[in-house]
Amino acid sequence: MIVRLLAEPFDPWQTVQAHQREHLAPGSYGATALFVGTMRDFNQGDTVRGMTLEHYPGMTERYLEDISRQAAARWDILDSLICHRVGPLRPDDPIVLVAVWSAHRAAAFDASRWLMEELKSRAPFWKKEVTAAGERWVENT
Amino acid sequence: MIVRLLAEPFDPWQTVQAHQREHLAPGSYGATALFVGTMRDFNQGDTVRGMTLEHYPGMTERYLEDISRQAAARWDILDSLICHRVGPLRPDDPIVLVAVWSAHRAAAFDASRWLMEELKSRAPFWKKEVTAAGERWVENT
Amino acid sequence: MTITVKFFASLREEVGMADLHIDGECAETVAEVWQTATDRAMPANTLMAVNQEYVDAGHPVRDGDEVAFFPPVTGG
Amino acid sequence: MTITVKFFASLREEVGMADLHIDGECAETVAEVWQTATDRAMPANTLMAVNQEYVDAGHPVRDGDEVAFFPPVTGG
Repeated sequence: MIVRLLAEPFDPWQTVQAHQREHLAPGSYGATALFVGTMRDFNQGDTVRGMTLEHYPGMTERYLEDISRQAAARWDILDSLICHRVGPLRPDDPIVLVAVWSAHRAAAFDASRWLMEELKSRAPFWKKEVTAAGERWVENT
Repeated sequence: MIVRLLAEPFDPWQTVQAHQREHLAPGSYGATALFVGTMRDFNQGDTVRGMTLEHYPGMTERYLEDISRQAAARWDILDSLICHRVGPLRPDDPIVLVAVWSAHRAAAFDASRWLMEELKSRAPFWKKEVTAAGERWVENT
Repeated sequence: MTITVKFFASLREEVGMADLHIDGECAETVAEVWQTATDRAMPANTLMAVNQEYVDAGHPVRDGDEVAFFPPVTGG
Repeated sequence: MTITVKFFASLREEVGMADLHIDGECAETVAEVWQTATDRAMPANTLMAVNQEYVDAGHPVRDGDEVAFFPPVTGG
């Protein structure tokens, strides 16, 4: 059960592969459900050139660790991984990775989606986009 | 929208990465939802040494292409990828990969899960396990 | 013309045949294809396809069709 | 002892401060921390945390607490 905030671009596929090799026993998991959120170059009708992700250092980690523990208590899962970018991003950069490993698929699907919904609604991150018209805070939709 | 049956072991993370690079425009997708099914070394109380995946050549591809088209019609997704092993497998070998790309997360989550449930319930694949007691067909649970 | 009949997985082992051909005159429905091709009762959970599309036992068959019988699937 | 007050994102820009300290005697609730720290009304959708846990505006505060105000979150 690992939570990481990353100040630099990361490769979600290499990250998952490395985590799996390091933390999961071969043959123990039958299901891996994964979500990757990626920065789009288009939002609310405008071309987006870049983005800055602000967060609340300390509370962010606590919150993500808290929901990871809740997921492990609620579903029969073997492990989870949450990685989230902070700082400046460019279009096509991965923003978030949520991965869940379990013996059977239902727990992995349910837990990964629940983690993403909790993260989107309550984890203290804020996006500021750069468009041709200047900077703007992204509204929660 | 691609469907592949694979007779040899494959790396799901490299496969997704390569597909994304080849088929998705950078900056166009905000969400990637992925499921990987992996062969476990334990099932129904027994250690499993190996497995053979039989399928119905022709119908399998048709069925998987059909559900891929249905998913694309039902959800606002940009692309999907289904890879499935056939033939002999060993514990820890990936069996299936389902990936869906979309602008926003709900469509990717919904479509990937629906594809997996359809695949599990109707795609003409059959698993035969090798245990210490011999070979046995896996029962649909 | 003939009808091609295929069996898969545990059903293939039970009937002892992977595929065979029967005379198109001998069967008007999928259920009749089973009766013509095998000497046993069809297991209750058998799945059936004509030309690689799922059908019910009452589905009509025609000369040249490919008819398949198989147990519940276990992929993924 | 003092209370540490933090503002994030658009709220940080609106109040013009990232963080400050107020006298622990000046506020008994999170709402009173806001009143002491700023000269404006709290936006309706403001989220609040005490010691990095979500709370409501009526939550009591004590000397040494870290109190944070921020807009709806937009991560992920």
